[in-house]
Amino acid sequence: EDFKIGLSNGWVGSEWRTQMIEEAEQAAAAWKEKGVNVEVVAQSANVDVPGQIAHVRNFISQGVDAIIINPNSPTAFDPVFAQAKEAGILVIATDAEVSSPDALYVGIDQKGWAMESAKWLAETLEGKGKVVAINGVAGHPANEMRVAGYREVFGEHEGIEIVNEVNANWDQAQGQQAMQNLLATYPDIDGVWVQDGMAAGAWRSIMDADKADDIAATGEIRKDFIDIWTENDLNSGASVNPPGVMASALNVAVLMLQGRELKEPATAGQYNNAMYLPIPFISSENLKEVAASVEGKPGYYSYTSSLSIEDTEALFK
Amino acid sequence: MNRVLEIAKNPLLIALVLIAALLFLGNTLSPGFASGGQILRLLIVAALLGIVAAGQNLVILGGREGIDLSVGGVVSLSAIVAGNVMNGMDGGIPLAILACVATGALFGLFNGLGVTLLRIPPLVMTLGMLGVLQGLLVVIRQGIPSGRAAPALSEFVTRPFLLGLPGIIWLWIGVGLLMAFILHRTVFGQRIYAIGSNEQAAFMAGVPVRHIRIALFMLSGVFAAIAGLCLLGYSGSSFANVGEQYMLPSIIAVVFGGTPLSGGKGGYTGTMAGAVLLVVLQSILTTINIDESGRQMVFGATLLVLMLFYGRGRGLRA
Amino acid sequence: MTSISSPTRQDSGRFRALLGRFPFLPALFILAVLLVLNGIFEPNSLSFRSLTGLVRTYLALMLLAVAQTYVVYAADIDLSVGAIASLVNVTIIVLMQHLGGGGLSVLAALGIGVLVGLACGLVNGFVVAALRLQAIVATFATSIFFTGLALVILPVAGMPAPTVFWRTYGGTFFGIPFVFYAAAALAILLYLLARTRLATQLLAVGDGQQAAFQSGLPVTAIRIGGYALCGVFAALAAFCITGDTASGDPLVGAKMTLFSVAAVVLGGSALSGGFGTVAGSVIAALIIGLINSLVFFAGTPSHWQNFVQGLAILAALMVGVLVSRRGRA
Amino acid sequence: MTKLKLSGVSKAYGATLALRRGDLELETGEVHVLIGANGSGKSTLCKIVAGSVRPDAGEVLLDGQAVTVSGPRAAQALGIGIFYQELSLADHRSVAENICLPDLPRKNGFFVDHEALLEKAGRYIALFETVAGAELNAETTVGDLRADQRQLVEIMKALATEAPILIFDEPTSALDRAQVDRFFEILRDLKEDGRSIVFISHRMDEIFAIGNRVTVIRDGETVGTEAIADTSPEAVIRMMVGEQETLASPRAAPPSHEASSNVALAVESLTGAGFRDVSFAVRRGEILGLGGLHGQGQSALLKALFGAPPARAGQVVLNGQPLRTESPRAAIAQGIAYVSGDRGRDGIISGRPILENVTPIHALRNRLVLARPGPLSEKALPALKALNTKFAGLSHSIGSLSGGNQQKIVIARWLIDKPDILLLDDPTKGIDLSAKADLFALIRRLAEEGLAILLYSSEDAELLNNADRILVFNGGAVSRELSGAERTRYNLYQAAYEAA
Ligand SMILES: Nc1ncnc2c1ncn2[C@@H]1O[C@H](COP(=O)(O)OP(=O)(O)OP(=O)(O)O)[C@@H](O)[C@H]1O
Ligand SMILES: Nc1ncnc2c1ncn2[C@@H]1O[C@H](COP(=O)(O)OP(=O)(O)OP(=O)(O)O)[C@@H](O)[C@H]1O
Ligand SMILES: [Mg+2]
Ligand SMILES: [Mg+2]
Repeated sequence: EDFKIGLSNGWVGSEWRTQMIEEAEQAAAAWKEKGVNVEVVAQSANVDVPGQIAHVRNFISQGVDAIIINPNSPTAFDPVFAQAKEAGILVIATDAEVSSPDALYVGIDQKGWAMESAKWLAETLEGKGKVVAINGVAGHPANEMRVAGYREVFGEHEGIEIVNEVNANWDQAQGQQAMQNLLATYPDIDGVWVQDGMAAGAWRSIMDADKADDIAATGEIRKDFIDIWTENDLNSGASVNPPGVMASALNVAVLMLQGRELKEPATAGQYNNAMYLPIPFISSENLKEVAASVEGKPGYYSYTSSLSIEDTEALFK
Repeated sequence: MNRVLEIAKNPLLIALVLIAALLFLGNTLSPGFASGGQILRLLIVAALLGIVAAGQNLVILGGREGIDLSVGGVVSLSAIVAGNVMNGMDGGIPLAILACVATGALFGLFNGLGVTLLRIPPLVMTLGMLGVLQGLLVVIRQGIPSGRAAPALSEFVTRPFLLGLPGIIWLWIGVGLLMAFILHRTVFGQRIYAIGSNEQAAFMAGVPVRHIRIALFMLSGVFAAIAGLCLLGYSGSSFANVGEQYMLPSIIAVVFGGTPLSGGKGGYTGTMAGAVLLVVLQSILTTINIDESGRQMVFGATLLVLMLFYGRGRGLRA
Repeated sequence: MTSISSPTRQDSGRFRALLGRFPFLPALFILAVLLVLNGIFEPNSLSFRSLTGLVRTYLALMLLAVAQTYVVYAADIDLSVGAIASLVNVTIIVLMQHLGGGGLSVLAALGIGVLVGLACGLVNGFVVAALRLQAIVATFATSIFFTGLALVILPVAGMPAPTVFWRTYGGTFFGIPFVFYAAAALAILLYLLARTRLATQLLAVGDGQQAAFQSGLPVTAIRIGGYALCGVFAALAAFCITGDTASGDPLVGAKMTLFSVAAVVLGGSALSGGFGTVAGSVIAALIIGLINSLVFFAGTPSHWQNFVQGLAILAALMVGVLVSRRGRA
Repeated sequence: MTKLKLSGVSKAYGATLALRRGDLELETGEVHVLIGANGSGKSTLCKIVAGSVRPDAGEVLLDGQAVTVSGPRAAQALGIGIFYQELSLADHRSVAENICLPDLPRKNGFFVDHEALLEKAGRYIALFETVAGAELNAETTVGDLRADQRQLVEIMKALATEAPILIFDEPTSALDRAQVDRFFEILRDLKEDGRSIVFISHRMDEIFAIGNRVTVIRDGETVGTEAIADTSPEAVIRMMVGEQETLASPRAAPPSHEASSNVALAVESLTGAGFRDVSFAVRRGEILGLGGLHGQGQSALLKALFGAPPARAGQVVLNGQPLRTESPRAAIAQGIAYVSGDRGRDGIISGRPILENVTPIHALRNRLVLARPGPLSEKALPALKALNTKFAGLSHSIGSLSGGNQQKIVIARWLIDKPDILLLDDPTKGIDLSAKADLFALIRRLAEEGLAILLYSSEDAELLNNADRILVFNGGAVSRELSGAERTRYNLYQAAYEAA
């Protein structure tokens, strides 16, 4: 069997994205042993939304069997996905959900992802305290889902007060600056909810201010942060959005192309087209194992996990 | 009266007054904002921006619509190169500095050659170069061992170094003195102003116009690269697009410092104040608890209002 | 007054004259080459459907490039076009939703969308021309403001467009896709605009503000006019984005601003003002799109793609500048 | 009948009082000449009338009515048209569009009426058909035109306003004799027509050829008005300079330097853009004049010797050594100096201190790295003094000086380290009469000190009075050499017009 699968990534501004593509390419190679030839063609560059729509159109022109996309917008692809479907192409979105009924989402639940770490924070603070949040890009769907997630959790805890929420655009240095400003104006905060690479920045400011012992804050999954976490024994916890999600999506795609059917149809999420993958969690309890698993990797390497071919097959009839 | 007006129009003075006013406002809105430690930390952030803006300032002074949009890319690239070279070890710092300076100078040279030999407008050349740099970042990130800053570098940037001030602030003061010396006490500086205000006349007076313009772009690259190195020290590890946030702010700092984008006029002292002003403004906005949409609207509007104080274009009717 | 001239100089003189009249010729040539190369690497990319898709996707950037061109005519620049497009995009989406999504509500929303674009253009014109702030920094500031406004109107990307709207944009009438009608209408509109007094006056202002003022031109009003035109075309671009994406996104246009500037240059217009054509910008928008696809079709490994695209666009920009300069040097 | 009356008009730019008390009475149907030294405020006065400068005080009466000219548009509405000294053309627009720019003919409200545009422009282009050169037609892009043609377009643009009051601020500075003659014919017609015309020129012959009355401005103040018929050039000059000094009378034929046959610069078959096959030699102490009509290669030759841009073929020998002229920088290093008449473009570094404007050549020739104001001032002051430059302080911006004094700064920069060869490319363009006299005295002194000097001037009198020999250029080549007693206006014209 031969399948041609197109991978589209519309932003190369983070190492997580490049790792995502690499893992997907490795997953494709793994199918060879099963006697399935999976050829991947990837488009990965900084583009705007129309530019990524063009990615999809290019795949249609090439006549791929499936498209796996990490979309720059949740809703903008509805018309072009409809065209892909007309052309008989399977479309799977990963990392960010899409509204199109013609596509499937295979990835983590961003809201659930935020809720996990928010729960950890709330529990660590024993249900009370002042908390600040440092978010990604305002208006970005993944960011807004995450915001909704932590707000829901903190809302359930009477004693937790969100004193300020700021945006640092998923930029580590901006996260560090934002934290610095927040520490100056709210010297008595107890917890910080911060996402992704910004967590490393925020922690740096916390440590600079010698408050590492007084503040609990969420963390992230890059190796260089995990090292710092281990070395300094930080009071942190991190939900994992593994870059392997695209690899998982690829495995799902191949099985679907083979004509297999899911045991449970993908109907989760706000658009009823999602199949959620498990969200690993890193806390002091399993930090050692995590650190061991990323040993020897470069600093930008993110702790990852993905569905193996066997795991994936288990989801199918 | 006239003299008073003249002094009141001094961009440096305007910036200093505005900074004081903003600090006061910030402290009123959120007590603790203007504490000594916080001001020092703001200065660290301003120093990073200010060092990038030094190069930007030179390129803008050189006229012919000089502008360098590629600084952000160079900052990112240099942070990654530096992280890669020093790899978390103090011993690697000298080599990392060399590597950064070389990287910055190289891309500055490309910009300079495009602008002078091919006469591509700087905005276009450096915008194109930014695209190339962003692509290059993706390429070279494949398989680099690590991006950790050396401990000494981080200490230098974030910890008190001399008289309670972190090393990076001393570095920035040094950059300020160097810039003042270059611009006001060297023939090179006079030539920068000369090509900025009348390139043709400068050429006829034997000024090596191209060489100087190339040198300006190279200096811009070098300053951006040094900032990238310091940014690595600030954030501890290098990561993609770390410098993206410096592109337009570095230009605004220059404008707030009283150097018009048309070149040939202005200096660096104002730019330093402009950088501080911008950083203080941004940090006040972070600490005020409003929606991001509100913050952006206030930020945009405030920038516009502040610009009214600075070098508005002359009226058409004299 | 005998003029010294040799045959070769006359040839290059004719070439220059041709370029002076049609500064977009080099861009057109690059476009043709890119189309051929795309066709070689992926024959399907020249199919009618693919070409339709290309126009459908890049009509927005074409319009945005046109918008940028009018301000560049007068030696100004607008770094807020992308933000204006985003703002109009969310405004019309929200309006269409609120008004029920019928045909009439769509038209009403579009009308208001144009007005929003116009208003943004007037704000830019006011701060740049009337308040005399420097265009690059002032429009950067307004872009931040407009983005904030867009976030107020639609805090998170989403909210679908009414079906009638995007089905029309993506649809086919009498066998011809809608976007080709739109492109034809655009061509006529641009042709007419090129003959207006405003176009000539913008170019004259771009040649020298002081001279234009002393000639008795209402320079401030003309520059504001350029920004207003820019705002309106940014709104039209937003319609195309909305048509192609069928949804609202407060950040959708952000990345398009710098591409619009690149397109203007690539199309042979001078950033220093006074010289250029909108046709060149339109062609250049397609070139940017085709470069991106070519890099992919040519089989570039994924982590090299951004770099190769960056190099190709830089090279195209250089060619655009170098060749167009011969037309007016 | 008084058409326009200005009384007590004043204008200050920052600390510079450009115009203290401008008075002017313009009659219907006259050509009223305005004359005054550089920086005396003529252009400022004109711009006030034309609305592009806002006066600080004073009154403007039009047909006896007090009016406020709130801007150039308002001026046009009031019937005032102007030719700007520094021109107001859009380089990338066509001649026709430029001529009609103030009021583009409209069609259907928004559109340019192309036929009407061409028709209207055509009328004005036709006026200068015989003298403008074939390239100048309605569709030509203005940027492709020569300086004199551009000046003609600006004239057409002023005429096209059809305004009852027309102001011409040095409209003839780049025109050749034939063009000036044609322009004067047109002015006479306009006068017949009952238009009121203000005319500014630094050329005395022109003033007496066309003017009805003359108003003299000195240091921003109107000194007086005389009927041309009742006055003489000497009287006008006396009014211009005041009582302080009497002008040196034009020098009689200068002494010849045949004796010192010490060749400084020898040019052999030099060919470049705008000139071809030029050969000559200049001796130390000699002033070699370059004459002829405009744009016949004189400026291009001088620029080529200076390396901006270098010639394409031929040889130049300086003091027995081949001269490398790849760039001005190289030329300067080898002892060549070049003064351009176009100081705004080639000379002054605007917005910078006077000191920086005087010292760039010194810094270059001495390979200075540091710019120390003290030592540099010591070098600059004597050079400035030699030219009687008026300035308040070395740290003041060069923009605070009048045009003539700016030009002196540009010349002074070559006097700190003496060059071997001085190339003067119409150095007195726009310089007032007394400054001119000073300048030529200095040039002669420099020659006597052993410099070889090449002088191109657009004013015949200047050449005839100051050059020891004159090479007459025609069509890019030297058509004749005049020396000794041959140097007469008649010979000059004859050689210049021979083939043209
Ligand atoms: N022929 C010319 N006439 C007028 N201006 C010129 C000419 N050639 C160049 N210029 C102007 O001067 C600028 C610089 O010229 P050029 O590059 O030759 O100097 P340079 O190479 O730096 O000097 P050098 O070779 O002495 O070191 C050009 O960009 C242009 O604006
Ligand atoms: N825009 C300006 N800014 C500052 N000073 C100016 C400006 N325009 C003119 N001046 C000054 O005003 C004075 C009068 O200038 P003006 O141009 O009216 O002289 P002019 O009589 O036309 O001289 P010229 O014969 O050289 O053309 C000069 O000292 C000049 O330096
Ligand atoms: Mg004048
Ligand atoms: Mg003059």
